[in-house]
Amino acid sequence: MRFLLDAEQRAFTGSLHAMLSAAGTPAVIRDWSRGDPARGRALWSRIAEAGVFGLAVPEDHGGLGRHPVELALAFVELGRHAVPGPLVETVAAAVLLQDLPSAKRFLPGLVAGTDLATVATPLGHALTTTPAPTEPAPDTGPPPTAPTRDPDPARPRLAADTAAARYLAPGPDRAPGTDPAAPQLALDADAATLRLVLTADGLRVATAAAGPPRRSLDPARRLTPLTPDGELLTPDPPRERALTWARLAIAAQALGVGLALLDRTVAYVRQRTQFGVPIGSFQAVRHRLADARTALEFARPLVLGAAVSPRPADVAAAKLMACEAAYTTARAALQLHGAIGYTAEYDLSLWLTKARALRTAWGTPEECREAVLDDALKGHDAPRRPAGPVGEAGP
Amino acid sequence: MRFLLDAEQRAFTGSLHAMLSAAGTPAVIRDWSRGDPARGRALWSRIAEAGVFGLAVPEDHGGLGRHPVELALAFVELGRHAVPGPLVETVAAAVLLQDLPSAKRFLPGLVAGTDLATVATPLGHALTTTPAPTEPAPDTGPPPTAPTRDPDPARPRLAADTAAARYLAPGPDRAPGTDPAAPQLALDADAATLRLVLTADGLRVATAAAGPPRRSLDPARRLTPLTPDGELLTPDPPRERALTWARLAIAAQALGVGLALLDRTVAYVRQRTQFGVPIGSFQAVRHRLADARTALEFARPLVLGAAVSPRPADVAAAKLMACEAAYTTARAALQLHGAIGYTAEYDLSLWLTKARALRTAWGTPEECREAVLDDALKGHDAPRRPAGPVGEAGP
Amino acid sequence: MPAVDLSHSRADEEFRAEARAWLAAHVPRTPLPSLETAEGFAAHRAWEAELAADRWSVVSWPKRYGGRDAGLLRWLVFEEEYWAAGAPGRVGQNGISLLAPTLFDHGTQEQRARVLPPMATGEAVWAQAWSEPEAGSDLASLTSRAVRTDGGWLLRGQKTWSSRAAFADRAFGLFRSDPDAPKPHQGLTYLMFDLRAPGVTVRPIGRLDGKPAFAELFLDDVFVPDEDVIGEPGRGWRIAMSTAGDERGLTLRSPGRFLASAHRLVALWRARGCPEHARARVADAVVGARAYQLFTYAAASRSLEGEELGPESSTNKVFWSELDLALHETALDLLGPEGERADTDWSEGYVFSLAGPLYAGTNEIQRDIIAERLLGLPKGRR
Amino acid sequence: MPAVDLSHSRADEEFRAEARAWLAAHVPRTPLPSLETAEGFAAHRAWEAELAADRWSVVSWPKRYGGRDAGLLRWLVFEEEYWAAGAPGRVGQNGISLLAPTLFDHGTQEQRARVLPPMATGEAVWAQAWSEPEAGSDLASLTSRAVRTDGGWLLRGQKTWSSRAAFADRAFGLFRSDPDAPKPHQGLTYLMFDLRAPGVTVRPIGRLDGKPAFAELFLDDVFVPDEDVIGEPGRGWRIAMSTAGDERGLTLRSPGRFLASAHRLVALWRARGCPEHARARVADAVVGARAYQLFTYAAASRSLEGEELGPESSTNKVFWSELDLALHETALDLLGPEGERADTDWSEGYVFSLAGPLYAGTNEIQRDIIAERLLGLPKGRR
Repeated sequence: MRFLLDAEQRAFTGSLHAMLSAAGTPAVIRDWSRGDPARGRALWSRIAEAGVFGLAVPEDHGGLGRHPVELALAFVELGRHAVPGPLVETVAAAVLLQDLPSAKRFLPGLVAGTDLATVATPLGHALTTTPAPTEPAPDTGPPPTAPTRDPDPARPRLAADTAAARYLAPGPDRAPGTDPAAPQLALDADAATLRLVLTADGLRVATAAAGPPRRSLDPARRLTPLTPDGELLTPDPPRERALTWARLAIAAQALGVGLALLDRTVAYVRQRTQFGVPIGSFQAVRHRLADARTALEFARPLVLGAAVSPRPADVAAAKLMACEAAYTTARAALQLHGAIGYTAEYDLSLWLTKARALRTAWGTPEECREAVLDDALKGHDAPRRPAGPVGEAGP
Repeated sequence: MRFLLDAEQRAFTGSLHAMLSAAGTPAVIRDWSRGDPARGRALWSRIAEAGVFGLAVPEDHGGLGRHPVELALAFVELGRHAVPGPLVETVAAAVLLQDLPSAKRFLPGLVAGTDLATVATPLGHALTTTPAPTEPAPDTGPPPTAPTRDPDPARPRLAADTAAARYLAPGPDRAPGTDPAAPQLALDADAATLRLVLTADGLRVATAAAGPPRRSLDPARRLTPLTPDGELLTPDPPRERALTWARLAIAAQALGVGLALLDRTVAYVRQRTQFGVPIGSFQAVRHRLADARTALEFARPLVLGAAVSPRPADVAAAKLMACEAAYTTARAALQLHGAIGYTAEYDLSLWLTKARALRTAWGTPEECREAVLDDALKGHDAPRRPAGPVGEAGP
Repeated sequence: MPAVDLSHSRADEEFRAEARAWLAAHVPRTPLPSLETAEGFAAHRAWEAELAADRWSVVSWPKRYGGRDAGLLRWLVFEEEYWAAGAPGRVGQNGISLLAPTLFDHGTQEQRARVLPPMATGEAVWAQAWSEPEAGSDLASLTSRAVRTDGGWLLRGQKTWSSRAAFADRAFGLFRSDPDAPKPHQGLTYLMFDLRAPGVTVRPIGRLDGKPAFAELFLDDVFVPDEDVIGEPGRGWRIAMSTAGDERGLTLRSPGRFLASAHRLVALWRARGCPEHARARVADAVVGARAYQLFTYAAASRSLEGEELGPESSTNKVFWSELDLALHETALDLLGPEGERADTDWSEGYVFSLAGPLYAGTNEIQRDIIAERLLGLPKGRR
Repeated sequence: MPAVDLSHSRADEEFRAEARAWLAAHVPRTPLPSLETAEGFAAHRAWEAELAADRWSVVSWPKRYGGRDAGLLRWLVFEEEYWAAGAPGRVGQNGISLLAPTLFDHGTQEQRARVLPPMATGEAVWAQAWSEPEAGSDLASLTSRAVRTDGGWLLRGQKTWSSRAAFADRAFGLFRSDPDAPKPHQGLTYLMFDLRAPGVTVRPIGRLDGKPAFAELFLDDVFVPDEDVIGEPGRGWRIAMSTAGDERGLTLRSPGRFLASAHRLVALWRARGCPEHARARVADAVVGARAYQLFTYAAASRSLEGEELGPESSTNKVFWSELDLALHETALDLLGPEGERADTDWSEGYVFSLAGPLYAGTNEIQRDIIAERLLGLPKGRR
């Protein structure tokens, strides 16, 4: 038991942070939002050079082996700098593809950063129309270290598997009011070089974007319709494992977004004055930021813990709490900046809007809670004693 | 349209407030909590003399006619002074009894304050075991003034009726884990002189308390078991109308509790100093009390509005919001008083504990929300246009 | 005994029926484009003209300026019907609810006759020009100047967060005319000016979703004739603060808006299959909108009997802004992943609602006012 | 590469298994009466003795005082097992987690040998005596005196909110020994005294549910021999503040408690038919307890490598106190009208959880500390 980063890990995140700081991401993001991915692609290459995408790919496909902890650390930095592009989707694609015979066609390009992949996600609830499987989804692969939470390693992991399977294969009755025939939206499919769609019959390629991007509340997220008009890569993709990795990555990304929002807001309230004093000296401001700090401070170990042992329920918990903490921080950041924070031209907006968008990407809060509770209930023995007082010390 | 009290109403509440202030209710409450109702009974008589119970009783039974507005105003004052006893239950009893042939046996004593009534309420979900009726429950009687909210007076009022009927006749499957054979608990049945129980077969008398009181988190509420061992008064009591009046009374009472908690806390933080200044000068304290004030300020018109036109859904909304505002205020009051507020001997505790208990008496928040939404859905035409931007002015 | 009466008079109900019938016949069947775009601004301006043609644009004004002499209660009735009908947002709102009351109280007969009729028809759309880059919630620290010149004043300086200014015609605001006045609240003058006058540069500012909902105004010796000064020069602060202050607290956001929003939220909830996770929040939105309506009726009743409302408008502001935001957050949560899309009416409303706690005095300022003026707590250093 | 490791060592897992087995055999089958009653206090004292008989009462202490020399991680494992087993509350907690670490750091060998063994067995139960009526969150303003006398000190004054004091044996706290010290933090002395000594009057105080969870102490020239002074006279503030400050932030409330509470909450939710209205809050309690566990493991790992934790204990305090309260409010809501009953374990836990945000430094104070020391915000006038 040593729940601390080592020197190598700190050096890795430090160098990523330095590289991204020097890259001046706000200008890159604004280009990307306008549909000009040139600078974004260049930055993407540098991120790939740093090894980020290789952390989700086995060594025999040119990757570094699966390293969810380092991947999560990297995504915290990507979120902290609001890097645009289908980052999470590229990780999900790497996981979806890596057991295929054709994996070597795709994975080296993803690892090298010459290819960007996207996957049609359940935006619009139109991912697939197959009913939820009743059997457990494929295993997530052996966790890098033994899980510690569950004293009974033989306990079946059906619960979260089922919730996850439901998520990636929503039934037609799942989201009333949506159009099952609507084209599936994928993040940045216009810029991606590899476009995947999860369909009822498996995993397919889309040869091109099926239309112009729809606007997201986060302008850097270009939601682009895809039609699965290409090759069927496999009838049985590892949906659940891909979901787990995607949620882990997005949880880390959201944490990074929240940390950046907090840092920027702390800096702002220290220098902004009203009524003759820095607004950071007002107790209402101080306490609101203290609450944001607390929320982020407790989301962080959940993210890292989920990376150490990526059980679906733990990953869902991390996704839930990191996204909620980031959104809480975004609301505080907007309120404490006032009108300037409400403007698109002020860079804060690049993080504010992302915090909102990530909350529902790859699983809404309710879907994550469902995974958590399915697991808690399935793993639930009757309490060893019906009840007992919990607290006694103090006050 | 004149949503304002008149001079007579103000004088009524003013004189009630003055009488209750002079009565020194904290000592009365402490006696009552210990099982000594003598001073409580004396105060009860004075409340009856002021005409409070007559406001729920028709004139031909010695009452003043049904005046829900004045009744609500009176209950705000009773809550403000944390008057103990089965106040709400006596109102509910008066409503349950007033259409019976035997009404004149009971009502004059309730109006005069010589009798205190209690009704076994769904504490422990053991009120009755009859399934919910599928037909509308009896009418609530003509509202004193025409309702203004619903432009279509012909709209059926089934929705909330049904929710209310469910509430007063919970089915056996409604609360898993509870014992349907448990004795029914009634507030202050030990002190009451008229004990009623709503059973599957109607409204019955209980001849005596069936055991010693169970402790409530509010020591002034003595939850006493009753067995319906006496006369069957009617097979078809007006359950719903009684529920509506009880919820209106308890909403008003909770509002009064909240207002008193706010007043006491404002007074405390003005005189209590820490770090050399009154704690009421700290912004965190000021803002928390401002939020409590806002919550109470908006609960007040809901309570008064529900009294003007006691539709079940409006009464449920008032009960919900008044109780939530009172609890919010109680939490703020406890936090801002610190340890002293946490002690039973400090009078604040008499209001703090009542705010918690009233939240679930005569309908939990969820049950009230259900009544609100049943009504909103039933009354719901498709919007005249599917959607349109709501706001445009400012910022 | 029932002196408390929530029913409307027969005349008011007839007024309601007339409004409802007109709206049913005239409200566009498809939503107009966002009024924060050039195309939408023009469409909304045309809608103002359509309203005005049948005297529905400014019902509370005197008839001679295009209104119907409707009192406060009747205005509330109109708003209920207006928003329930799904009618378009009001591009003329800044002028109608902020400038017009000032002109009624402090303007000259000539100003009213000249300014109000084109405001009522949408021919002239007004922007407000209060804030400055270094004066957010602290209006007394304004530094933009009005310098005396022959027959008028020259405006110099910068205004910001000027809503509607990207596409509007004229603007109104406070300018410092006497920098030597002993206190910062003194020496300010209330002026109207043309956004297309020489010396005015309008730089649109995009809000979070990129739409130019407001603008920066750069003023370089912009000439304003004396006839466009409201009230006495140097008395602008008092004029701005006093004008119909009570009523403004009530009319900034009418209950009809939130009743309609709550109604739409219930419809959305039903369309999505009444998901349980949102039940409590949908119910709370319904209850909150009703509470806001009744609170407003109570305040209007007091106002009609001559009571001053004052700091109650601060509880009002905190309540509606939080209600509006919670309501829209609930809607986006009901939409799930689709809530991310920027091209829905709900997301437009959400972005708008995010500004509620920020503008017209931040909610932090409002809570300070509630604490000091309603609760009597000691003045803190905030 | 995986240097981050959440698995416990084999030795720690063996320790866990041993603890679990012992607890399974010894935890009373029916809950003990509330320890805030005379009967319950006695029963809990007996339980301390039973724990101590097999060296489970103070696992982190050295063996010679009755412990097992368990490190921080092993203590966390013990706590997980202890609360998961539904074992009774710890009546000795004040002494074990507050006084004992002070004695380890600042006491004499003689004091440790004399004081610790009976603390470990429950033979001596300790109350804390910090607060005074006029010094709540502001401990530096203490006024109770310690006056020098032959061979010791005479205590005079009043203490309050002394938890456990209604039934405990001894108490510890700070007293002003030098009223002329230049600063209020100076001139305080850390003392232990007997609650049955001549001159001590104990007045029990009922908490919200009436149970005497704490007491007022009136001290009228209570003699304390020099041997019961901890550290140097006049240095009490520094001793109280410094002692194992880091670790105390971690050990005030162990994650095991909240994991067990969340587990019970899920069981309650299931027993009630998994009502949808509570789903989100039940899930958030599960997630919050897990977050608190992992946060604590991270902090413990840093502490074991010699890092100072300092103000992080403030985020810790805010988080667990709000988690505990939310968890119990959810439980009462699941109980519906039955939640009103005071005679359930959930209501006992609820009343206890209400004190969380108040004691050990109110959450307002903690937020000020977070703002100043973790975020570097300017010191406000609060």
